[in-house]
Amino acid sequence: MSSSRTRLTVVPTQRILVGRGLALLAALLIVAVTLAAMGRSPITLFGLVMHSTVGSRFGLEDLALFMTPLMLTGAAVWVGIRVNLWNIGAEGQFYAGATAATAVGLFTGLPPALAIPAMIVAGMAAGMAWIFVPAVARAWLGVSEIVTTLLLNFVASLLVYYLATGPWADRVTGALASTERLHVILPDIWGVVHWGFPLAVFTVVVLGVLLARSRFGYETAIAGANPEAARYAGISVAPRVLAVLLLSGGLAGLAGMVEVAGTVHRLQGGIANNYGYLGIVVALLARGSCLSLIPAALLMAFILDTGIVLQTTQISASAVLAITGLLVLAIAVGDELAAYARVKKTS
Amino acid sequence: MDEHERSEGAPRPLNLAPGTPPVLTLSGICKYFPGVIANEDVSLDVFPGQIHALLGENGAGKSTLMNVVTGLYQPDGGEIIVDGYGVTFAAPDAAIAAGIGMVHQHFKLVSRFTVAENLHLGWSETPRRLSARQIEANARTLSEKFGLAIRPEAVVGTLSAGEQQRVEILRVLSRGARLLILDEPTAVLSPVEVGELFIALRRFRDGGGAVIIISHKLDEIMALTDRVSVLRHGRLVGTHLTASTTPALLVAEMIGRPVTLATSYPRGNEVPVTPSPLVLEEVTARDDGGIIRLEGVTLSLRAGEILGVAGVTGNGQPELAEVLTGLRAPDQGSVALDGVAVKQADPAVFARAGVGHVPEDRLRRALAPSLSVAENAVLREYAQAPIGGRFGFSIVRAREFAQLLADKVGVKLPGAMMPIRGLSGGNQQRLVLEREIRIASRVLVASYPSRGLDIGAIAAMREMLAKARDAGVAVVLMSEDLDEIFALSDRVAVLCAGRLMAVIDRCDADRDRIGALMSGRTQAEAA
Amino acid sequence: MIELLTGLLGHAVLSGSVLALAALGEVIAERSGVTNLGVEGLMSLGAVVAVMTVAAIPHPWVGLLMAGLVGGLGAGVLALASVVLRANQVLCGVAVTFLGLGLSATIGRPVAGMPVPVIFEPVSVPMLSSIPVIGPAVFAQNILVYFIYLLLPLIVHFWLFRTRYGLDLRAVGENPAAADAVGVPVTKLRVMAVMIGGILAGFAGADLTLAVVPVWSDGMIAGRGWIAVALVIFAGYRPVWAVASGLLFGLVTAIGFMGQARGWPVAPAVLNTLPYLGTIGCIIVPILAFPRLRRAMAAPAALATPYHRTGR
Amino acid sequence: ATPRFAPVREEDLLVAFGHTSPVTDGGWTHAHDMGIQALKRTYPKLKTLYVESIPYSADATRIFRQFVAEGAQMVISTSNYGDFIRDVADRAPAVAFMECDGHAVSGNLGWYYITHWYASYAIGVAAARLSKTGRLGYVASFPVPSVYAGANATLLGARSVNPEATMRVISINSWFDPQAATEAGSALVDSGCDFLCGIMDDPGYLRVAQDRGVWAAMWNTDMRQFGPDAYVSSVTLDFAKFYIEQVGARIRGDWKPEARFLTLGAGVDRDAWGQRVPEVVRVEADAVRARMLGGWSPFQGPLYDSEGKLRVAEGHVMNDMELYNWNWQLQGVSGLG
Ligand SMILES: Nc1ncnc2c1ncn2[C@@H]1O[C@H](COP(=O)(O)OP(=O)(O)OP(=O)(O)O)[C@@H](O)[C@H]1O
Ligand SMILES: Nc1ncnc2c1ncn2[C@@H]1O[C@H](COP(=O)(O)OP(=O)(O)OP(=O)(O)O)[C@@H](O)[C@H]1O
Ligand SMILES: [Mg+2]
Ligand SMILES: [Mg+2]
Repeated sequence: MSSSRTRLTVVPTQRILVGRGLALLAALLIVAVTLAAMGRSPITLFGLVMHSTVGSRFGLEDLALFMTPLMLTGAAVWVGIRVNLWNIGAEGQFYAGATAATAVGLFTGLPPALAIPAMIVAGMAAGMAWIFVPAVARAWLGVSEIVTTLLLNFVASLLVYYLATGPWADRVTGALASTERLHVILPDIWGVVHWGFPLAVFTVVVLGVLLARSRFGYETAIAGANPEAARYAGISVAPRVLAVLLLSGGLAGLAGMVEVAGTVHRLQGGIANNYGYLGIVVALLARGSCLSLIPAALLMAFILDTGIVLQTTQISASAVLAITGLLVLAIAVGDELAAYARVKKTS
Repeated sequence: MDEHERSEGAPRPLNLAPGTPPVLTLSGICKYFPGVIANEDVSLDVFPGQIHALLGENGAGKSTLMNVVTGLYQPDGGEIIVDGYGVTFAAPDAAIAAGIGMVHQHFKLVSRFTVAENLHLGWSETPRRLSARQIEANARTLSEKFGLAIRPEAVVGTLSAGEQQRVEILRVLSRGARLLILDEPTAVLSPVEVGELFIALRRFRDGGGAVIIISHKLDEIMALTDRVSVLRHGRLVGTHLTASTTPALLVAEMIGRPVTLATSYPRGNEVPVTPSPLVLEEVTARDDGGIIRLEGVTLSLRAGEILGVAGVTGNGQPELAEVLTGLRAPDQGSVALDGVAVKQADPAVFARAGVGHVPEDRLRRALAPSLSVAENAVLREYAQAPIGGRFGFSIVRAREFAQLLADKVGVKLPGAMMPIRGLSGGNQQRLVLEREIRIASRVLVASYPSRGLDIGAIAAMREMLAKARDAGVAVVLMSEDLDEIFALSDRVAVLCAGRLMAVIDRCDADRDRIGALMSGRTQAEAA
Repeated sequence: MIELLTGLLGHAVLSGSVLALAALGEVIAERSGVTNLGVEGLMSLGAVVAVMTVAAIPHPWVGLLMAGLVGGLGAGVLALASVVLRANQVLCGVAVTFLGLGLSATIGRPVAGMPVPVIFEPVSVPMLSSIPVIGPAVFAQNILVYFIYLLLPLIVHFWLFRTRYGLDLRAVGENPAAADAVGVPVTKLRVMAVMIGGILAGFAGADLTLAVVPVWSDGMIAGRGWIAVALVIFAGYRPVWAVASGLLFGLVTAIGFMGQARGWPVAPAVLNTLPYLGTIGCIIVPILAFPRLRRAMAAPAALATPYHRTGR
Repeated sequence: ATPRFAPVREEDLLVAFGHTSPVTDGGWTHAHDMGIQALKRTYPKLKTLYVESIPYSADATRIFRQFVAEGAQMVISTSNYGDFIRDVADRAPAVAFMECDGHAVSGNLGWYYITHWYASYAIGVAAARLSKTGRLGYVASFPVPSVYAGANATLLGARSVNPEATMRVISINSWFDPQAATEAGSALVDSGCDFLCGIMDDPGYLRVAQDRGVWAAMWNTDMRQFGPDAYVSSVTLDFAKFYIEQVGARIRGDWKPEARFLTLGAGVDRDAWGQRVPEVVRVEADAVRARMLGGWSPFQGPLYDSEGKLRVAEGHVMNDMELYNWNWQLQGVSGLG
């Protein structure tokens, strides 16, 4: 009688971890029971999944490759959420960044030492350009960035398909709906893992440090948490909204650049691979901390990679998608339940 | 624990028919929050036909106790007894059905809805088919029935606090409340509105209703209530008949030591003769809706002096504060900061010139409630060494700064990284005040700084203002509390309908004269 | 020319009906303060269940009903997680979309690509259907179209703005603490709103497979659920506008195809982007022109914030 | 050198298939799946596995790698995955890879495709006879070579009968979107086309044709049940023989990576004519088909593109490789570039 559960305002990380762990376990239990009911051996599958993800060299490479764009799109969404802005358009900015990087990689003829920095700059600039109109509309007109950025995703995807099947279509090897192979690519460092991985980790770390240690980080935090207080303190909100959204777009653009220059090497329609949308999930999994984007991206990469493995065991892509949904749902619920603590009489 | 023991300090009212149970009996109520005992073993009786006061320091557990009574919180122990029967309120609707209505400290109104809509919210007697005209007519009828004037068609967000409160009270009464609970109802009201409220409450009591009122204003409690209970650190420390106790006794019971509010704060030094830091010349300003709120205001602040601004709320005070702090550009007229005319609204310029501002609505304006104490503490000095610079910012330094600020004003911080909304309103107010005084080398504009503070906190706040004054700051003090204005001010300005009726020296000001000016009579008439 | 207009309007009405229905459901959910990002998945579930149902019981109304039921149940899962348990609405919404898309494809394998035995056949309204241009386009459609454009938005509008139930529901979306304090059951209303929204999303899926393109195949919602969510913001959370915006989106899409079919000198890729760019334009331009609209179109104040009674 | 692909016992062979859409798509992947079923009937002890709905992204690489990791000795991708499969093939030289619609041949990677243009040509002949307006409509996904070849070949067939015939293409810019395909079909009919064809997996525009009383020819499989009155024919695919042959070669140890076209009558053909296609039309179109089976190619110069430029000189016969890579629209075709 003298104890009940109360919601904590600040939830310690250990609680979150435990909550998530239990939730994932519960979800996996459901999956295992279903699989067993379908006559599959959950144990064998589990072994296979473990081997193909963390238990083998190529599994680890794959995880790193998955994490690379996820960290960056996660960061893109995260910088927005941090100040109450929802960039649902990382997918579109990803495409824009990939497109611009491709243009540099295909048409400038720069030597690699120059081309790669140029691709980075172009990719980020294109991501920023792609979010520019939504950002301005949000900053000065109060137009919800959620709709405008979302709608531009469809436009970006159409644009990439147009380029890849039209003006930039591959005439060399005749690859379907894709451009020629880039003349300059990010070098590999470990198997198929390329420089994009350390670049992404570095970006996340720098971003975290920058936002925590800079006046810009502080001012945007205030502007996001309470625009009225920001104005009161002499911080103009609109330019900072613009700046944060541009930063967000730039990060997503960088993700696109890294994917095209490091992993895919060609611009093509499916290149974004939902990384923009998955970035939302990663950002939310990371909660308030920028550095947590790295483990959050790892968790997401692990879930996605598990999905791939399961598919090759004749569990259909759609069933895998449903399982992914179940896991995300479990994590969301686990996070919330972790916030409830049993309150005892204390003094 | 028996009936006798509990009622020791305040026996059963004599006029009550024998056998009539109290409307509400709390028996051993406990409510815990993480690390906090909000209420423990609280037992009290509330009788029909009586106004019962609940007193206590900020954070003593008054609001929590009442939230338990109205079903918002579930008690962790104890029993709620209504009309002699034990009850459990799973949700507020159960409490409402039992005839318990509460007007919350932070209004529970939907600001985008009209008054009539708010009145009809969640009410079983609201017609199923809703027509604006019908519910407005309905609202008017209710307004007449309970003698509370409202404007049914007005959108709540545009109303003054007093008007909003009337809506809340009317809503509770119209749902047949027999026990009316008011959490700090007078904090945001003008004296006139307070008078009207008390008339309404007495009428309600005389009709057999019971009232629980929470307030930090002892004179009001003495004037209005029949019984008074005191909470301290979550525990009930005593219940008394109001007639048989005194403010001093109550304060001692509340705080554990005697506190009195000084009626004057003599200055420690001479008023320095310096040019006016801030001068308004024929200033006219509009609010966000484009309505003229200030008209032809000419005002010159003096260094080392407190200027009290008296006036009924809604007469242009927020706009005046905003013009004085650079948050709002005047439509016409000029603002001169240190002799330099300011054209654009730019709070940063004012802040840099040494203008501090304690706004009326500190949670909405001066703080980012979801951010940490540290981040809020440095809101004015984040760009200066040692906290930050042109590009940098150090959260470590910010934390140290926050701790410094808190130590200075005697706020105990569980940690500088906790969200500031976790601090009590009183402590938030103290931090804001100190933060603003630090940058206010020239001017400090303080709007209603004592709102919601307990008496101890008010005393501390007043000391801080007087100290700033002594340091040569031109202080502008806006308040509905004339006692406060008289106690602190060197000059008193009176605002009415956006016009500055007069600026009078303290020695020439008296209640009647100020009151007359506040109600719109000109200086000549008032004199 | 006339025939062209008729054709254009006819397609717009038909294809817009799917978006309109889903958007309408989302208006209800968001008015209660819950963003349901699971619409895409719920539509997919509705679409497949409708087809599976009519494959067993060849009656379109039964299919529609079952689709609504399943949409409502799916939304119930979302409501359980994000309203009752108060988990993050965005995460839960994305999860429900994954779940819905995955489940629908999994259970729909037996009927994938099969002809749908019965559909909602067009019903001409006597008299009205002979009005030039409008008549054949609007009054010779299937019965769902009439419900979606003429009846449903009015019902929802009436409910939200002209009844006390609607008042309570909107209060929950604006300020749940205020609603709670006067005894409005916040959780109950939110769950109900999300589930009704889910039922409409299920109906939207059924509309797609029983009226617009009578076949089920995996992936056939093709992002329309997300568009519906966007349209709600575009429509300023108003039911009638939501339906109108569905129609508008359908119209612009149809114009794009018409342009390609007529060989307008515009790249097909550009024509295909019209609906998206057009919608963005339709959001930004009016606000540029009338800044006051900004407040009128604002989201419910408590949108996407879970309500905790003791939280402050 | 020792043969890289040594003989393997049937029961030891694992063949992995990668599909672009679900096997239930009623179209392209379904056609491949029929081939796989036939393969399994021929080699009952053979182990197969497949993954469907593989996106055109780095995920494809992952899946093909996983095939290899799970011991597949032969990997067949039923759609073009380009570098995604190439990268894996290069790292797994002992595994035999085949890519449908591919382009590269390496030491262990070959490709195959169907010469659907001949069937399209024959259907085009019928189209010209059936169409009153001479306007044909084509519902396309993206302007890729198979679409160019399909639209061009159909129109070329139509023009052999009606030189005034034209072809209008709508790209819906999606590999799969039944609603958009349906709307595109309607828009084509609205603008005067009375014969629809295309390259979509779903029967959307066949429905439209049925409702609007015009004709439609389909792609991949027999879909007449969706529009019995409108159905003309379909470019049908049959991979059974090819898969049996390839897997057989792998078992025997004589599999070679090579580029293979499945020709008319041997993997690709027109479907049985629709119930309302008049006898005269059937006979005329089938006569053309018979000529093509006999070795005649209708794809010979002079051929002009839609700008009027001569693209194929008088006397030149386009070979299958040229047809496979067709990327310009024939005079009379519009909407593709
Ligand atoms: N939602 C909550 N979560 C955690 N702790 C709370 C919460 N609400 C109140 N408390 C705790 O309960 C105690 C009592 O708070 P309460 O609001 O009842 O004070 P109060 O007497 O109304 O103060 P004031 O005079 O300032 O209004 C506080 O000290 C606080 O620590
Ligand atoms: N989330 C929370 N966690 C812990 N304690 C809290 C929380 N929210 C509020 N409190 C405590 O509740 C008490 C009262 O808080 P409240 O916000 O009601 O302030 P207040 O003193 O009533 O201010 P005011 O009277 O000006 O409204 C404070 O002591 C504060 O420490
Ligand atoms: Mg209180
Ligand atoms: Mg309080």
